[in-house]
Amino acid sequence: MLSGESLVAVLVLLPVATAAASLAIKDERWRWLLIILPSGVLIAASLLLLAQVLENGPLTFTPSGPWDSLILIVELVLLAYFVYVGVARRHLLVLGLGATQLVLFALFKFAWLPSGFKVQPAFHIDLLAVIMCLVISVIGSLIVMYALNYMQSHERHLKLGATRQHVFFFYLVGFLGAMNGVVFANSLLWFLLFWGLTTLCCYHLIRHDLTDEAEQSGLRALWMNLVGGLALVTGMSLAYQASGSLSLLDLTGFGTVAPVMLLPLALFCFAGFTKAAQVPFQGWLLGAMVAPTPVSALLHSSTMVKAGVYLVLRLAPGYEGTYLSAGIAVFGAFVFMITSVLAISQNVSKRVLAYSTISSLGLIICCAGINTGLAIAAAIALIIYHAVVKGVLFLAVGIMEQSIHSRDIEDMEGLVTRLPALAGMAIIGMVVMLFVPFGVLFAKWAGLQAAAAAPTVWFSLVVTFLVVGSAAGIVFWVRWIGRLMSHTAAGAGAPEAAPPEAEPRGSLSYLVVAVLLAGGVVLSVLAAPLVSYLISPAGAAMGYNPALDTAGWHLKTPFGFFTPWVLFVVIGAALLLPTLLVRVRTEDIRPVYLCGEHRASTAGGPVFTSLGDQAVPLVTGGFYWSRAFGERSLNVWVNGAGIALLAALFVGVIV
Amino acid sequence: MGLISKARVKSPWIVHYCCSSCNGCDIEILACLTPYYDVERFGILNIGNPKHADLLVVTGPANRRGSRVLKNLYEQMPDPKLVMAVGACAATGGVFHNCYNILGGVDQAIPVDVYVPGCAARPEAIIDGVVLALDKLSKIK
Amino acid sequence: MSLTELLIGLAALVLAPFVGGFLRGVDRRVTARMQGRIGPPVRQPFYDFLKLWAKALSLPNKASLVWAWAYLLLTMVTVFMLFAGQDLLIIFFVLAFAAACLAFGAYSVRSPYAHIGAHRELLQILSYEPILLLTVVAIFLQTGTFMVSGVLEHGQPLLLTLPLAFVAVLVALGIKLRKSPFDISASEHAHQELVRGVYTEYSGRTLALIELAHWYQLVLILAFVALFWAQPLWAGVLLALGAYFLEFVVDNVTARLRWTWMLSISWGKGVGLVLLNIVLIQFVFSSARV
Amino acid sequence: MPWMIPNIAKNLTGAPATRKYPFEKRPYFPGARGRLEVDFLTCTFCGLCERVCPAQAIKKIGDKKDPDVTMLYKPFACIYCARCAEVCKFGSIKIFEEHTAPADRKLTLGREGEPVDEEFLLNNGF
Amino acid sequence: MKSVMETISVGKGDLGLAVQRLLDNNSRLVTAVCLDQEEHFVVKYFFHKEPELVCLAVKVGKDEELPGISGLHLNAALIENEMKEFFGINITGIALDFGGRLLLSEESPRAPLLKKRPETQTEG
Amino acid sequence: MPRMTFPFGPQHPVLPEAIQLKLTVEDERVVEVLPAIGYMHRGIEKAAEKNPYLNNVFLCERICGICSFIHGMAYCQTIEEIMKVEVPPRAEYLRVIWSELSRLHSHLLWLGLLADSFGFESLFMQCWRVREIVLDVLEMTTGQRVIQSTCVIGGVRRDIDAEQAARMREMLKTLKPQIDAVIPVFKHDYTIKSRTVGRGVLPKDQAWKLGAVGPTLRGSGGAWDARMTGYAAYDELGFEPMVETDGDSYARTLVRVRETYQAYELVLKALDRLPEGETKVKVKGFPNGEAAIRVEQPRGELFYYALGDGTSHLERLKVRTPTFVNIPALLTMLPGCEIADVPVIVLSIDPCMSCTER
Repeated sequence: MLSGESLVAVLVLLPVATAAASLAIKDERWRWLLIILPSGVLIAASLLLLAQVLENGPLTFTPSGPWDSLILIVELVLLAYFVYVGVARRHLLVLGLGATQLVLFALFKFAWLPSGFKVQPAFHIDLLAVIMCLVISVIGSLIVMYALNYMQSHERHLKLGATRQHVFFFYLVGFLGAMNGVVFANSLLWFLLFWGLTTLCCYHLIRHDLTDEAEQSGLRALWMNLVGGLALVTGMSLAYQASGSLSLLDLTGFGTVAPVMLLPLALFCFAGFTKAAQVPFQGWLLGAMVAPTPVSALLHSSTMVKAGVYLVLRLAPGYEGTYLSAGIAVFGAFVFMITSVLAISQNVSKRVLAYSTISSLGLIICCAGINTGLAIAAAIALIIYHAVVKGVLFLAVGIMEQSIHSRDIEDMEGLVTRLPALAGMAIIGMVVMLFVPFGVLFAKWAGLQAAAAAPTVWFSLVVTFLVVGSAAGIVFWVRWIGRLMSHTAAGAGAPEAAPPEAEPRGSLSYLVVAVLLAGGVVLSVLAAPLVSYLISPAGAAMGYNPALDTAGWHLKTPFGFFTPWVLFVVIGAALLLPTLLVRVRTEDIRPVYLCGEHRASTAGGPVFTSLGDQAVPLVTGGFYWSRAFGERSLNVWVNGAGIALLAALFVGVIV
Repeated sequence: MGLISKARVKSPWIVHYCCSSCNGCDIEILACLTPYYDVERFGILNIGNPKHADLLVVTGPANRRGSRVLKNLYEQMPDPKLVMAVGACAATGGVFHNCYNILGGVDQAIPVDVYVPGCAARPEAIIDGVVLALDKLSKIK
Repeated sequence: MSLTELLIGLAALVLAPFVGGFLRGVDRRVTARMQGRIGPPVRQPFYDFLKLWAKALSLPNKASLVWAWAYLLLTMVTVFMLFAGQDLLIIFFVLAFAAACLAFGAYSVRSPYAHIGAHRELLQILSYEPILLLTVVAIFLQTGTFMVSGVLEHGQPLLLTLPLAFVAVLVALGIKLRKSPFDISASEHAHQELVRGVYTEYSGRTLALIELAHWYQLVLILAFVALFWAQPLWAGVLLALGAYFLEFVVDNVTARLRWTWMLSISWGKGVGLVLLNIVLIQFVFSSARV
Repeated sequence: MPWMIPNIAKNLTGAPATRKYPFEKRPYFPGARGRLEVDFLTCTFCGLCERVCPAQAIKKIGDKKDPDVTMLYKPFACIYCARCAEVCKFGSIKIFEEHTAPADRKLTLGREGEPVDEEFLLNNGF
Repeated sequence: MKSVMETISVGKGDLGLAVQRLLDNNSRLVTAVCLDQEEHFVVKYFFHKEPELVCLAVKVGKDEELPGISGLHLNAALIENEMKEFFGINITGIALDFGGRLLLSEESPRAPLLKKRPETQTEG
Repeated sequence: MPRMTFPFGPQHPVLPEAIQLKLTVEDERVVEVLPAIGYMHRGIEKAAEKNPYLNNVFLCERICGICSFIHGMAYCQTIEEIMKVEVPPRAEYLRVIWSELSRLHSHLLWLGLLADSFGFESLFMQCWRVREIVLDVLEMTTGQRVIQSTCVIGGVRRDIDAEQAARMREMLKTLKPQIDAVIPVFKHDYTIKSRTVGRGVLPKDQAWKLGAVGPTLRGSGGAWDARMTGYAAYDELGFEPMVETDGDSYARTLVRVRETYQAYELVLKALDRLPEGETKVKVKGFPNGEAAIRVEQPRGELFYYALGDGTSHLERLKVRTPTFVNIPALLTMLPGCEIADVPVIVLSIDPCMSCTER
């Protein structure tokens, strides 16, 4: 069996190597081989690492060799590159932030830190890191595989002269390595590099299509993430000044943090917020939608944004019981609510997904802020389930977009008849996202209980935000499912329905979606073992008391009790009973009620008789209540409130 | 009488369509729902949606557009269903018998089960008509 | 879950439709009397149900059948769970799923009225869900548990410390029972703009299923109201019936309002009241906190 | 909102306004225009009523002198305006205060108020 | 009370001007009545001119065009549609033209209010 | 923004009559309304040419069953004007009584329907319950509840004797407190005001330009009521039009509320001043000539035009009903409102399609 160290090396370096290779190889068939094989290896390695950590406890080591110098050089180059981008694109914000960060980092590294300063250990891999690694490696690899099909049709659709796929896969696969680095690193210096690398990959992936919009969105993502980077560097300097250490382990010693460390912790969390696209930094994630779908999927479900919440969660023991913790809880809950509300007014599928992602991340951050054993368990569960389900949804939407050439939810009306398999998967995915007894809701349940039992005085606000946000979530998901389902049944005498649109080829893409979806459902059914074997121990490893009891496949908190399988049985019955009990004949299918003026529907849908006995096709567009929930009317308030909350956070920490 | 037919008789939901009537019978039908006559005593609800209704109450003669709507409504009602034509013009065209846009009674468009005479039909007559219709309904197996 | 709880839950599943149907009958009767009419017999809802059940099948599509069944079964689960003393949060999550199933059924057909009804149903969920969940949290603060069984064991009547939350629950009750100022998604009396909104496309047996689900829901929501005075139980039942009667009165003295108004009252006043109540508990009745 | 409360309180405490129609029949006001009957003993078959009837609900079949002459009256076409009773010089047309009963087919009444088959009469030379 | 009605005959071309003058005088179109008089139509526009009625009578040949006044007074649109439909009179420039399907349906007789209807019509 | 286009009617529970509005909405907001009428068209104008002119009274009464008496009266007045018939004063007063009773029942009916359109079921029931008393009065005095058939050319067919008048006064006395009980609900109820105030605003100049009549015009501040011309006995009874200035659904409701009281007062006044004498003069000959008259229906100004050529059949009968000219106003009121307001605004002009389409 491979040693833990070598597994870590594989998980971090293999993607980087693969990425480098993919840059060189432009032949399509070789690329497939080149991508699929390492992906398999990555998945296997992450599973092996899990086994190792479960067996032996956290893995802590520092690789031998001149790695520190290498890291330093790459970091400096990276920062210089950001400055270069700022200059080349004439983007003052990027330039300013990049330059400041470069100067600050150089000052810190060369002026303040004693030369030869080493952080021991460089890597600390506990169960939380492994869970993240699993999410990154498994889901990330699946998304990369999906991208193989996707990018082919994407480029065919764009009618590009020369393929740019090799560049795409360079960043895409490299991203996975950087992410694994982020979750493994213990040394903040190393952490900073991997962090910066994700920013770089993100920037290039977003601007991949090189359109004006893509460039703009890429730059926006870059400067917002640079704000986070700057916060990170500042926090590092402060942390070093206060404690003389740059090890995450030292920062997060449970309950041992001196008040003076709160400010660096707050800065780190702030960096996490920017990465997780929390209000008011939601702009970059929304803009990231211009990128090809695998990018959005990767950014949203498994990597990038998850790096942000990972950092907040990782630091949670550090600020447990402080003002900062309460502030983070309120902030996260607020983001959860407000982005759910904003999502109600969106009719672009990817924007809905983006808002829902931000909202879920807000919930995770809120749980981290509540900072009890139950809350941390909820947060970890959310990371897992959200990654799987959001992956399904993004990838499904990606295929839809390629086949109906629109990402508007309105154009997805009645997709169940046109792309039955895909629409079915998307619908199930959304149900898994939204309703009991599936995993995401179980996590929400635990989170809400944790919030209600939270030790801070601000919990009432947190709970209120949570309940309103979860209600808003129901609205936009259910409506979307409704749009997908809305169709006209072919009754007796009705003309043949429109021929189903040819589903785009790309069996690998479908397979990936199906596998992920199956994963989501299976993990929901297996919630109890998942909690007892993975989530509770992960929390315990961070120093929290396990709060979830899973005896007999129930999930039990100190205050509540949840039996998922009963509900699974009921849902199964609901699907089965009608088919068993009722036989529907075609003549039982009646036309829809149109005030007595319906006509035999055409292939385009129901038709009614109107003005001057003319046939008028029925139009059933969805409602988005954009006057009430729209970005235009809310954005100012949302951003203002976000900034105010963050300001309150910092003011409170400093004072 | 089985439980099901009893339930049918006890719960006729009506949908009302005004097919070029003069409104006289329509307001009398509405008056049946109101406190003085209160047909909800018999379980009658003005449900307003053909898909939920058992009894289609038509006022006024069948004109050309109206008969098309009537056919549609009738077709949308699930079995067992009944049609009640209220007023002289719904039965035969009444005073409008010689209007060019009138086809005649409602039975020109759809089968009618009960005719209620009168111009305008009194609420009492309408209630009698409903009772007659329910009698017919109880015989449907 | 103990065997007793299981048996009580199962008994509730059997009895709830009878109680719910009877209460609906009382509702129609009392409403009629408030309008100066005699009204239908109290057993009228059962006739309606049987009649609908025996109607010939007529569907807009096959999917609506599945959703109608899902609506009923999930609602039944909530009733079972409440009477078996389960977790209140889960009960309301399942209830939301059930409500969404009703909307799914309406969405699955391309029918304008059903769609508008479903959209508005979502707004109703958006309105009452926060109130109910937040009230559950308030109950938790008083009893230290989310389990109904635990709430029942709590000695002190909740109403005394949660009066504001109770008022908010009455708002949610009005929305959930589809009573007048809030009856925007279905317009029960059907004389308004939506031709029964979400129900437009259901008919016959599927409509009967939905009616049955409503009876279950009525029992569920009244049982939840009864929790506010759980001991002695008869006081809770009286409280629930009183609240139910209050809904008749409100139904009969108000016009139906628009969705913006509903949202502003449920978020602004309803959620605000519960929040105020929670804050009160926290700072004023803090000694009562377990 | 409170403005309706007195009304419903009054309704709830008082007796319902409902006239229990099929069980308790309220007498019609004198002079109400309801069921119509033709008295053939006094009728002279002048045909005036047929001419003034706006709905053509009364029809004379056969010639005045013909022994088989009869009046057909269609209660389901009649608009109960009582114009015929007004113009009848012999008082042969009587208006009763109760309404005509509903039926499941459209009757045509002949002599003695018996239902007749209008098609049959018309096709048999009347 | 017996209404005193002033009737003014105007030519087809002067109609718009006359109507405009009345409208400037704060009058309101009550309705227009079309009369089928064998060889030609007479269209009578009734205006409410506080508190009396004013009638503008226009003579139009059976196959002549009559310029519509709905541009001046939107209220006239439905009235003109109806006249066009009932008489087959050719009114041009109606603000909202139903094309003969305002009140009559496809199977209804064409121009039913003409005294002598065209042969092709179906009997009502 | 996504749109929804769907039919509102002809069969729709909120519309008592068949009319279709083709609605296009964005979210809940109505952006386009197109009316499709013709569901109620019978062809009465042609039938009136086919019938003898005396029979047309009964046909015209059935143009609209709600204000049937006023239609019959308008037809009679038109023919009387052509034939220069002097109607006896008692008949004129009786006509006023019955047409005001019609208005009373029509307005109460409308108030009920309005309540129903925003789901205020108990108020609907209450209004219609009050209205039953008016119908009882009508049945007692005319023999029919809704289609009275008492007006004939030359006068009226039935008289109100002293006993009936006494009973009528008694019944009307019980009516007053009942009206008083429902009216404040319309005037003051918060929920009703929030559904009507500011909904479907029609400014005064626009109302006039679009040719609106009746309460639609008067709700917008236009002081025109055909009763001001003083037909029948109105000039002797004294008459002031009821005018509100806000132009929204609430103002139109208030106009009708005030007219309800006014109609009530007018009935009692006419009953008090009822002159003795004949109720009918005999009419001989055939109409020759033309006449145009206007009377006030509950819905607004009703216009009748008749042309007789000296035969028993009229050459032309033209009926222009108030709803016909209120439709353009309705179409300008609807865009911009919410779906929930559509029934309220449509009802606020008190549409009578069977009048409109004849």
